[in-house]
Parts: sequence; structure tokens; C-alpha cells
Amino acid sequence: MGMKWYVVRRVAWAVVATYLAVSLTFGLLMVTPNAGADVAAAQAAASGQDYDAVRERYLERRGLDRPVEEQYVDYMTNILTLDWGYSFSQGEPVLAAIGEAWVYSAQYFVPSILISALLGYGIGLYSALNRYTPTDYLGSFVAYFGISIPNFWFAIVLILLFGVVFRLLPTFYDSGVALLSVQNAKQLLLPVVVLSTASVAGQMRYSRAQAIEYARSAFVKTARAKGASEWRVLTRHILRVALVPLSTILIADVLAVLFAGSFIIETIFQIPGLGRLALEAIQQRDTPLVLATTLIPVFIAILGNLLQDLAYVALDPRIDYGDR
Amino acid sequence: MSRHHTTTDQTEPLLRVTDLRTQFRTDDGVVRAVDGVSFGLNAGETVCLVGESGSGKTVTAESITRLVDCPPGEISGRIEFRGEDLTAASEDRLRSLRGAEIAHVFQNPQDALNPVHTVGWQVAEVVQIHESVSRRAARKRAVDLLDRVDIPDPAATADAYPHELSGGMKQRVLVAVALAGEPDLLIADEPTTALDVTIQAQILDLIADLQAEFDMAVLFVTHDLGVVARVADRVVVLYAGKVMERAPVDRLFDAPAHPYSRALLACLPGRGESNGAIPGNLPDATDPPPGCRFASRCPFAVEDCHEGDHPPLAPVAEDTDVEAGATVGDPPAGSAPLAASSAERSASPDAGPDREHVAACLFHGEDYDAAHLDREVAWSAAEGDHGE
Amino acid sequence: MAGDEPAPDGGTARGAGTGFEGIDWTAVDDAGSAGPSAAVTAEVLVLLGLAAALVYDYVVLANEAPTVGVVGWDVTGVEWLLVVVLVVGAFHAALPLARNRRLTAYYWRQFRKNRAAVVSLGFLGVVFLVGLVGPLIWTAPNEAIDYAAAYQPPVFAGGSWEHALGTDAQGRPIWHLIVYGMRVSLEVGLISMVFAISIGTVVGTAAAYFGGYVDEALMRYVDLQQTFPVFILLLLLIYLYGASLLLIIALYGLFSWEGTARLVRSEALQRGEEAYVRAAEATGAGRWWTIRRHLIPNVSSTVITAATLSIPVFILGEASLSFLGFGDPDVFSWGRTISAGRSDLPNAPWISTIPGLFLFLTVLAFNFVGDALRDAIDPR
Amino acid sequence: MSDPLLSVRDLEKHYPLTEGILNRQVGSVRAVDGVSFDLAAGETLGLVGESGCGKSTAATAALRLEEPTGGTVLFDGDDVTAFDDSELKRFRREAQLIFQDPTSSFDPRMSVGESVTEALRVHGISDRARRRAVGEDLLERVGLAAEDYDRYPHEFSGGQRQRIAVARALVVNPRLVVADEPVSALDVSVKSAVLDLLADLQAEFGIAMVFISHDLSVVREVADRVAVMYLGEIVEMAPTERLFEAPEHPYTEALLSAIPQPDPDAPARTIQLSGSVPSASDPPSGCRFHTRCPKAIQPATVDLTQETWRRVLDARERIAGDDVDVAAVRELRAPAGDDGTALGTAETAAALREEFDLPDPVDDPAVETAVTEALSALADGDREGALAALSETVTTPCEVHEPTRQSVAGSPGHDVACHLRHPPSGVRVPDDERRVGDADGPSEP
Repeated sequence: MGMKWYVVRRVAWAVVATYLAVSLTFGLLMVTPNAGADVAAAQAAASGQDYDAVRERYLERRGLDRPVEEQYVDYMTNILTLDWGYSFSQGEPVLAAIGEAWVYSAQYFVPSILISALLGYGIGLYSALNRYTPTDYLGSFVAYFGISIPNFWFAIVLILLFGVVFRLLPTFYDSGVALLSVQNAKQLLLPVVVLSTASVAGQMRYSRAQAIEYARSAFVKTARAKGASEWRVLTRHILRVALVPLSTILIADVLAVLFAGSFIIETIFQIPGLGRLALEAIQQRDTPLVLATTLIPVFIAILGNLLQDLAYVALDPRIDYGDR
Repeated sequence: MSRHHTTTDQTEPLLRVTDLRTQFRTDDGVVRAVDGVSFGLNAGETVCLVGESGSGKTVTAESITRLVDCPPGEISGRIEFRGEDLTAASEDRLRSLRGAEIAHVFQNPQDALNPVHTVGWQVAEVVQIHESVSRRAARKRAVDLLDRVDIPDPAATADAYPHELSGGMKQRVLVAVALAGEPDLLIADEPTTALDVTIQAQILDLIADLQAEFDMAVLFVTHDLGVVARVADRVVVLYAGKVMERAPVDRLFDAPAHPYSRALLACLPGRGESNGAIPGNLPDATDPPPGCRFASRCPFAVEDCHEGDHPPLAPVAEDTDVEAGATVGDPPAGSAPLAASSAERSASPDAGPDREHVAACLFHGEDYDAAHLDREVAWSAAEGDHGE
Repeated sequence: MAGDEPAPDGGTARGAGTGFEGIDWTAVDDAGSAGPSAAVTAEVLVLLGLAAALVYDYVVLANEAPTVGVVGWDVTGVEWLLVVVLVVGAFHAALPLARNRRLTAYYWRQFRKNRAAVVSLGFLGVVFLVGLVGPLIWTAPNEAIDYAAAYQPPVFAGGSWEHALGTDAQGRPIWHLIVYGMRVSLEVGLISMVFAISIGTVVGTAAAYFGGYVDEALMRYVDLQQTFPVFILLLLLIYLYGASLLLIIALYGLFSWEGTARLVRSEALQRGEEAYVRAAEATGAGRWWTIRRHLIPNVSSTVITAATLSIPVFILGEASLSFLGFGDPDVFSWGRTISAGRSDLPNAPWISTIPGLFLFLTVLAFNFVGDALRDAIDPR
Repeated sequence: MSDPLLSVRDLEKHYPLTEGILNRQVGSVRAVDGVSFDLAAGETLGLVGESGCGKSTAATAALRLEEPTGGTVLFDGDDVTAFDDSELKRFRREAQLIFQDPTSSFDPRMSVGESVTEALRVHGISDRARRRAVGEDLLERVGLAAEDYDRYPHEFSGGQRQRIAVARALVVNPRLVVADEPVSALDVSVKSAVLDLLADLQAEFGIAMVFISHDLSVVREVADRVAVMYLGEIVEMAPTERLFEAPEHPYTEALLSAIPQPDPDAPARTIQLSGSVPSASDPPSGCRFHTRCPKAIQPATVDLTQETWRRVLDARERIAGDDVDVAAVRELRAPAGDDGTALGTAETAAALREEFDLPDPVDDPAVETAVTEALSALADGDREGALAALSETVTTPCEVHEPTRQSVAGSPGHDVACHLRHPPSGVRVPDDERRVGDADGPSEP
């Protein structure tokens, strides 16, 4: 009874959150002067046309002079039917531009998530179990380094070292390289390292703290008293219990760090992914594309949160459904 | 070195702890939680470690199989289990002993079970760790064990999670976990402290029944002298990491030799007129004062008590002390049947030196003749105080 | 004490003057309640003074005239906020620390155990002072290009002592850029933090206090805000409104308090169940009393840690935005300097690396201090 | 006797149980369900019972720290449940509380002096120096030093903190103190010192005290009278020595027998209670203790040993609570390597009989018939049928009639709520349970 309700409520909440997020972007659009219209009008004015007239015509052609409710319904319908408009800066429909760009983003994004989770948890748990050893101190050092170093600066220094001084790796991304090739792996190496450093460190710090808390707990002592090996204690007891709190931050935290990082990575390494697309859209004041590139991370984040809530059901038998 | 049940030497105790020291390095200095503790335990027998919080009783119990967090806890001394020194044993060797031959039951059943596994899984885990059996067979064993500890509907309970059970049921599950390896030694660390008094009685009875059935030795850690009186064959009184007194249980209750034991017993409601309390606090564990650890709180302390090392354990002469003790406590008239009743309790036929009654007090030392008079004075002065 | 000790049973005799049983409660009940404390009055007065100065600056003074003529300091909007934040900090952090010296000394002993954190605290002290006073000593970098002074290496790479850390492509001394960058980081870190922590604490406490539908509504909003990645929201809003330091600070302050709110709420709920809160209620203390005297002080250890650890996040965030070119074009943020030095990386690496190092060390120091604070003041 | 200081009548504290998104109330946890007692000035009443029996809730509800859902509380003749805010605040000065945990009952960020004198501040004494004088004086009186005023709780040991807690309770010069397990968390060596302090101060200032504890031996030390609670109700109340020497209620007997005797030669005489404490959201009918009572009365038609009768009742209880998994029992009792699915009705019934620890056959033919029928039905998966088969014969009068607390003849101030002592009409009490007083004729409610 409880569980079903819980799942239903969580899914319903995800839908509501999506709806609110989309409405919010619409609201923002409504309260700000239309950037596209300004651009078009300014261009027209430069070629001798009447600024206001062009601006009005621009708005009329896009149906932006209609009442707000009408535009709202339209806007929501378009979002729902995946009619996300036309990007003038890319010269193609918004969805097509995104379709081309996401491949490049995914190439470094997915490995980064995996590395963050595996390496972060791995090192964190290891150092929790081997406290006060040199390895633990090294781990802590790496963690502090990772969360403190500005990733754009880190990227620059790495490029300077490995690209310019030692000439081991390419200094920027070449989209012409085949997806599955050594060359591609080489040019993705630095972006992945830079992007995952911060989130690895974050996961590591958190998982270490959690694991230390559980490593001191009575049930771990019970497990040791049973004669369980360290590995068994770690995997079957500590990790299994720690997964509950860890799963709640994995997605939200990793996504937050990585989204911000992706803009920087794609700028520095010149990767033609979603982050670069968004930046170009902003620079060229291409509103439909800006909205799309804003909404996609939001959708991913909502989905991530939903998965995280559902993970709870699978992981924690104690969950009090009424309370959440 | 004897590896398994093959040699059970009658004269050799199952467990012999000699000069055990466990210390923790902290920012404030080295905490000597256990500081030279010695005692023995025979097969089938129950020995209680008694002491207040901070006396080192739990650390002593956990040091035996090195369950204290090893760094920064440092263990030295000798812990012989069937003649094998566990302080020198490898981690692998200890692991094969834990759960299989030396089992533990901990204080708080609320925390001692892993919240995300079913209780059946947690009982079966012991079987799976120590024997190569199928998961199915291990589960079957787990259900049998749950039945053994009187859990109603064991097969269904095996699929329950800990939070679905009451505190008493959880402690039963933990007893089942401890029994799963059919151990020779059960270390029970305050197993009933967190439970209600009616449940406490049930668990104590359960442990006693199972002890007889499996012929286990039990090392029982508790602060509750009522529990001690009920379960112990012999008692080790700890204070500030040191053994204060070691005695068969009825000797301790009838004729406590160490002033600390006397004070502890005097605190018990319903024993004598005095509603005693021990003034003062535990000495600093990082930097204990010289002399007897209890001297600063001892009503009988003389100057010599504050000097030198902690007094060594010395045999308690039976005659005089029984009398002295008799006036403080409220023993049954005449203390003659002592030996008989203790022999009845102990399962071991000839416990030899372990039957001894020793106390770490200057007054019982061999070469403390000169001050014998002072002690009598102090003794009687204290009686006067109690009468007030 | 032993000298004037009365007879052993003299408790009641002596108690007539000072003992609890000597209190005449009917007299106490008739007396009115006391007014606000001196500290509260002083804080309100200082803040009112600041408000008056602000009005004077914007209404009376000419637009370009410096606010504080003596040192030629024209206080901008962000700087007004910084002053307010410093005043609030003095009254709510420095003053209580000075008052409860015994507790402060205890916390300091705990904190001191972490040596890296002590060094970090010293470094942050220097950053704080230089960031605060430095702009009055060293001239502000400008957009003018001085080819003669350009590309001077730092002193350890063969440069002169005149510009010990070298100069950039436009001949601006790196040290000046760093000093002004410190000011920016200080402003971003402190102001955003105070905003975020205040909102978070108020929302968290309100949710815990009112419970029910208020709690539900507030927490749902927090959920929603959490799903919206703040960096992306910032990009969107900067796109719509244009970049300025004030906007960046305000956005960070307004949209990153959800973690604090959650933390405060759960802590407040937890502490509300603690025996000492129930003990206060049992003596007749009202709900507001327990919140002010027990809940907020005890939740504050969590809040202080969260606050310290949120500062580096804001500093890094602003630096990232500036690096991407979405920063305030009128201020010399570290991120902007690092970005500008990128093209000169092979021939003049100091332009990017030195400010980057400062940024890195500042963030690192905050993280060290935050973690040490947590260990020192968190009872767990 | 003069009017009592505190008079509690039919006190109830029910917590609603809600469910679903609309928080529909589906029942209530009856934590305290009709508790009555009187307390004279200067007297100590011990309130004992197992955890979850409602003893703490009863006290907090009586002090209106939680709003009682029913009943009245008279303090010095005034109805506490009807107090408005200012009256309640004044009442807080008269009635104080001491908590169990010496660690968490002090605000770690307040000096102990501030904690002790907080109540003075709350009640309007704004003069800092005066508060300090009172606080320092009190700290000395509870055995600490005036200089301790500025120290923080973490600088004290548990016993010292509990002394400070006593000082905090006394600071407003109360007439009633509720001490909720004040020494449970303390070592035995400091326990009695704190109890002594409490007793001395109580005597000096004539304070009435409600002393809540699960530890009967501690209660015996301090209380003048003792009330024993079970599942939200007081089942027995008596002057302390009467209760310990001649307990009337089987539950009190069981509690007393469970105290470990600090004497190794004392015989273990524990009375085992079956099952565990039922949920307060669905308390058993009739006498709430009947599901565990070792002396549950047999109906006139049944003649079994008390032990067998208890087992039969337990079996019915478990079937009624759907607390038996037939498939699992089959699996458990089946020979090794067999999951038991092949077991027939008769074999399963035998396995169930073993599971319920019932003799084969049960001595009483009528009960045996019912048991056989029930076990077969259960073996076939017909739980309702099994229950129906048992309901006729296996019913104790204890679950039918609700006992009321009535005075015990020949023992002044001694009440008990038990059918053995005050049998309803038509209920036969076993001979060995008849008391001398019963000959005077049971008093009908």
C-alpha cells in the first residue's frame, strides 16, 4: 500500500516539476523584452528600414503579439509536441541542432559520470576503511585538491603541460576523428579528467564520511564478530547501507557539477556539444535554442531526481513512505 | 600449536588472558583503556567482567578477537585461546575463529543488526562464511537457529527486516547469530542492558539454556551485579583498566576483599542499611595517578596507597576477610557452605588456580604487615561511617 | 568559601537572601518585561545609519562623486551590500564569540588541532584584509594599453621587483589584478553566502516550526529549486538581463539556499525533540523562546559549517561565469584575468597561472577551514 | 486526609493514526488510557512499567506538556486541563520535570548556570546578578561549586549533570517534581548519591514527586506508593512495601520476579511472560494483560494445567494475529532436503502442534477436540475456520470482562485490577488464587 502510493506520488511530482519548470521559462520570456525581435529590428534599422515596424512585424509573424494565455497554451503545446522552434544561429530546427550536438557531449559526459561514481565511491570507501594510513591521507589530499581547483584553470594548466610542453595529447577536440579510435580516446582524455576531478572528489569525500559513520556502527562490529572478511564487511554491509544516503546525492550532485563543467570543457577544448551550442545561442541571442538548451538539463535533472527517489524504494526496507 | 578441538587439556583453561593492555592514541594523549588485565575462563564456565562505564570491560572483551578498531587501538599481552596466542595470530586466523569458535553478542540489539538485510540472511551469513554450503542450506540452518532461540514462526521471521521486530526479538536473533558457528566461547557484552526487565530475564534464561546445551563458555560483560549474581561462576572486577578483584561469585558477594568491590556491592539497593555511593570520579585514563587506581576514592586509603605502582593481585586470606566483609554486606549467617555451592555451579571438575580469590589491594599484599594495624583502624572507622 | 560557611543546615537561613526559595514570585509577576538588549539596539542603530548614508549617496551626492571623499572611495551597490554584511557579521559572529569566551576558547582548542586549517585561516585573513583595504592602496586596473609595460615576467622568472608578479598583455600589473580580484571574490563569497544562509535558515526554521501545509509547500519549492541547476538558471537570466556583479551575487544568494534550508529544517526538527528543548518548555518557556535561545544557537553550528563551505562554491561559480565571458565587464574578476591570459599561455603563462593559483588557494583554504569547523563545533 | 496536591482522573492520551494522502484517521494509539491517581504534598509516587507502557506519557500529559485527550487533572484543586496560557505558565513554576538523559537534557551551548537559571529568566527575573546569586547558591546545595556556574555541560560527568538537573528543577521552588527515569543512565556508584540528594531536597522543601522508572529496585528505595502500569493503564497501586511483599496482580508478580537478585544463592524464580507487549493501537479486549498472563482464568468447562492452558491461548492468539506462516512451518518441520510442500493435512497439523508447543493430546477432551479441528483447518489454509473452532472452548473470561481497579481487602491503599482478585459473577477462580480477603465476598462494580 505504502510503496505504491509513494511511487505514484513521486512520478506525479516529477510531472508537476516538469510542468512548473517549463512554465517558469515561459514566464521569464514574457517579462523580458524579446531579444530576437531587437536583433532583427536592429539589423533592419541598419539596412534603412523602420525599427519599430520591423520589430512589430517580427512579433506578429511569430504570434508574439497575441494575449498571454493564448501564447502560453501554444508554447506548452509546442514543447509537448516537440516542436521546439527554429534556430536562426544554426540555420536548422532546434531539435536537429541538439540532435547533432548531444553525441559530442555524451562522449565525455558518460565516462565522467561513471568515473565519478566508481572512482569516487571506491577511493572514499577504501580510505574510510584504512584511516590514518598514507593512502587515506593521499585520498584526502586528492579530495581537497579536486573540489578546490577551478576546472577551467586546471584545464588550461593541463593543456599547457601535456599539449604544449610535452606534446603528448591534442590541445583541442577535432570532430573529424572517428568515434571509436585511439585518436578520439586521446583527445577525450583531458576533458574527462578535468570534468570528473571535481565530482570524483565530492563523491569521495561524502562516501568516506558516510562509510566512516557506518564503519563505527554496531552492525559492522557484529559482521566482523561473525568472521566476515574486510571485503565482505565493505561490500555486503557498509556499502549496502551507505548506498541509501549516497544514492540520494549521486545524481543531483554529479549532474550539478557536470552541467556547469560541461560549458567550460566544451569552450576550452572546443567540443561542438550541447554546452557550446548553448553558449553560442546566448551569444547570438537565439532564444528558441537558449530555451531548449536550458530545458534539456532541467529535464535530465528531474529525471535523475525521480530515479534517485525510486532507488530508495529498492535500497531501504525501512523507508517510511508516509513521511516522504 | 593446537589448531582445533583435538586437545582439550583439563588443566589448561579455554581462554587465558595475561597482562592484556589495550591503548588508544588520541589527541589528548594515550588512553590506557585496559592496563594489565589477567583472567582465565574454563570450558563451559561463565565468567563475568564487572565494572562501571569506563572501567575497560568492553574493550577487554573486544580485544580478545581484536574487534577493537585496531589502529589506533594497540593490544599487547597474551591472549591464549586453547593455548594459541591470539595477540600474535594473523588477521586471517582470527577471522576463522570469530563467529565459529568465539562468538559475540553485543549490547544494543537496535544497532547490532544491519538494517537493510533480512534477519534470516544475517544468521545464514555466519554459516556461509565458515562453511561452504549452498545458500538454501544456509537458510535452512538459519531458520532452525531462529527456532532454537524460541522465535515464533521462525521461517516467516527469517524474511523480516530488523525494524519489524521488537527489541527482545532482535536480541534473540543476535543470539542465533552467535550460535550459528557452534562456538566454544560466547562473549556477551551487556546483552540485556537495553532491554526491559521481563525481556532481560527471558534472554538470560535463553543464554543459560543454550550454554548448557552447547557446552559453551560464556564471558559475560555487565555493570549489573544483579545479573552477575544470576549468571556468573566467577567474577572479574575491573576498575580504570585494572583488575581489582577476581573471585568465585559467592566469595565476591559474601566476602568482597577489595574496597572497590565492597563499595560497588554497597551501592546495591537492598544490601545492608547503607545506601552507599562512591564519591569522586574515575582517574584520568591518559595519565593515571601513581599507586592504586582506586586510592583517591577509597575510604580506607592510607599514604602507601598513593605511591608506586598499582598493587599486584594477591591471594585473599579466607578467614579474616570473610568476617570483615560480613559486616558490610548482608550475607547469610555463616559462610561455611561457600565451597560447596561454588562447586555445584561450576561445570569444570577441577578449575585449579582459577578458583582462587585474589584482590589488588595493598592490604592483601604479603609484605604489608607493618600497616596491618592501620588497616584494621580504617576498616572499623569505615564501619562507623556506614552506621550513621 | 570555607571561612564564612554557616552551619551545615544553614541552607535555608542563608537562602533568605539569595536562595531560590527566597524569591517573591508575586512581586516578579507584577514587574514588566525588559526591553531589547544593548546589542540589538546597537545593531539597529548602525544599520539605520548605513541606510541614511545610502540615501545620502544616491539622493544628495552627484552621480560621479566619491562617497567617502577622503580616500576617494565611490561606494557601489555591491559595496554597500558588503558593508551591511560586515556589520551583520560583526554583530552575529564576532560579538557572540567575544562574549562567550569560555566556549570560544573551547572551540578554538578543537579547531587548532587541524594545522592545515589554522594556516588556511591565516591565509584567508590576509585575503580578507587585502581585499578590503587593498583597493584603497593600489590603483584600479583599467582598459588602457601600455605597450611598454606589457608582458613583464614575474620576478622569479627574470622580471623586475617593480612588478613582482609580472604584467599582462595590456601592461597591467598582475598584483593589482589579483588585489581587485580578491575584492570581487570577497564580495561574491560573503554577500551571496549571507543571502543564501539567511534565506535558508528562515525557510528551514519556518518549515520546521509551522509544519503541515507550510512545511509541505516550502519543501516542494525547495525540491523544485534543486532540480533547476543553478548554473544554467544563471546563464539563462544573464542572457535575459545582461551581466553584472550585483545580478550574479543576487542570483547565487537567491537560488542556492535550498541545501541550507533542508539542513536547518531537519536539524531544527531533530533538536526540537532533544531533552533540553523539552526541559525549557517544561519550565514554561514559550515556543518563540525555545526557537531563539535553543534551536537557532544549536542549529547554528550546522549553519556555520554550511556557510563556510558554500563560500568557495560561489567564488568558483563567479570565476567560471567570468571565464566564459558572462561576468560583469566592469570588474576584474580572477576568472576574467585567467580567461584573458589564455591566448598568451605559451609565451606568458604567468598571466593565467598566478591568478589561478590564488583562486585555487582561496577555495582550498575555505574548504580546509569549513571541514575543521565542522569537526570543532559539531558534537557528532 | 487533606486534599491531594495532584489529582489525576481518567487521564487519556490518544495519538491519531493516519493513513493515505488525505491523512485520514484510521485509529489511535492509546498511549495512556484512563489513568487515575492522587498525590499528597510531600509524597512520592513511583510509576513503573515496561518501556512503551505509557508511564512517561501519563506524566507529561498530567503536566500538560502534551495535551491530554481526555480526563481531568486537578492541581491544588484547580483544573490544569482548563488553564489558559498565563495560568499554565504559572503552573509550570509549580510543577517541574527532571529528565532521564543527563547528556541531552542540557543545551550544549549554554553554561550550566544559564541552564539552571533559565526558568527564572523565563518567569521574568531580568536582574542578571540576582539570577546568578540564586544559581550559584543552588549549585552549591546540590553538591557542586559556585564556580561551576560558568562551565559547560560537556565539562561534567553524568552524575554531576544529573545533580545540575535537580538544581534546574528546584530553581523555581516547585511543589511537584516529575522525575522521569532520573538515574537510569547513571552508573550504580553514583545512582544512590543522586537519589539521596533528591530525597533530601524533597524532604527539606516538602516537594511532592512522581518518580517514573522501569527499575523496581530504585523505585523501592524512593517511593512511598507505587503504581504499576501496563499498556496505558494502572493495573495495581499500593504502598511500596505492600507491593513488593504481597503483589496482587500477576503482571506485578512477573515484574518483581524478573529483577535480578544481587545474591548468587537466591533461587531464580522468574515468571516467564509469553509473547510480547501488544500494540497500543489495538489493545486486547477485557483485561489487557490476558494475552500474556500466566494466570489467565480458565472457563468453568475447562480443566487444564495452567501452563498448557497458556499455550493453547497463545496458539489462538497467534492464529488470530495471523502470526503463523503455515508453509514456513511445513518447511521447517519437514525432513531435511524437503520443502514440505508434499506434507498432508495430518502431518502439517502435527507440525503446527509442535510449532505451538502443544501436548499431544491436550488433557482436556473438549479443548483437544477444538485444537485438533483448528489445526486441521489451519493446515488446509482455513484460518477463519481454525479461529471459529477455537473460539467456543478456548476463551478466557479475562478477555470478556474488563477489570476495574478495586481496593484489596485487608490492605489499605492497595488497589488492583484483576479478575482473580475481584472475579465477575460466574467466573471461577482457582483455589490456590483465593485470598483470605475474598471470603468477605467480592465487591461487584
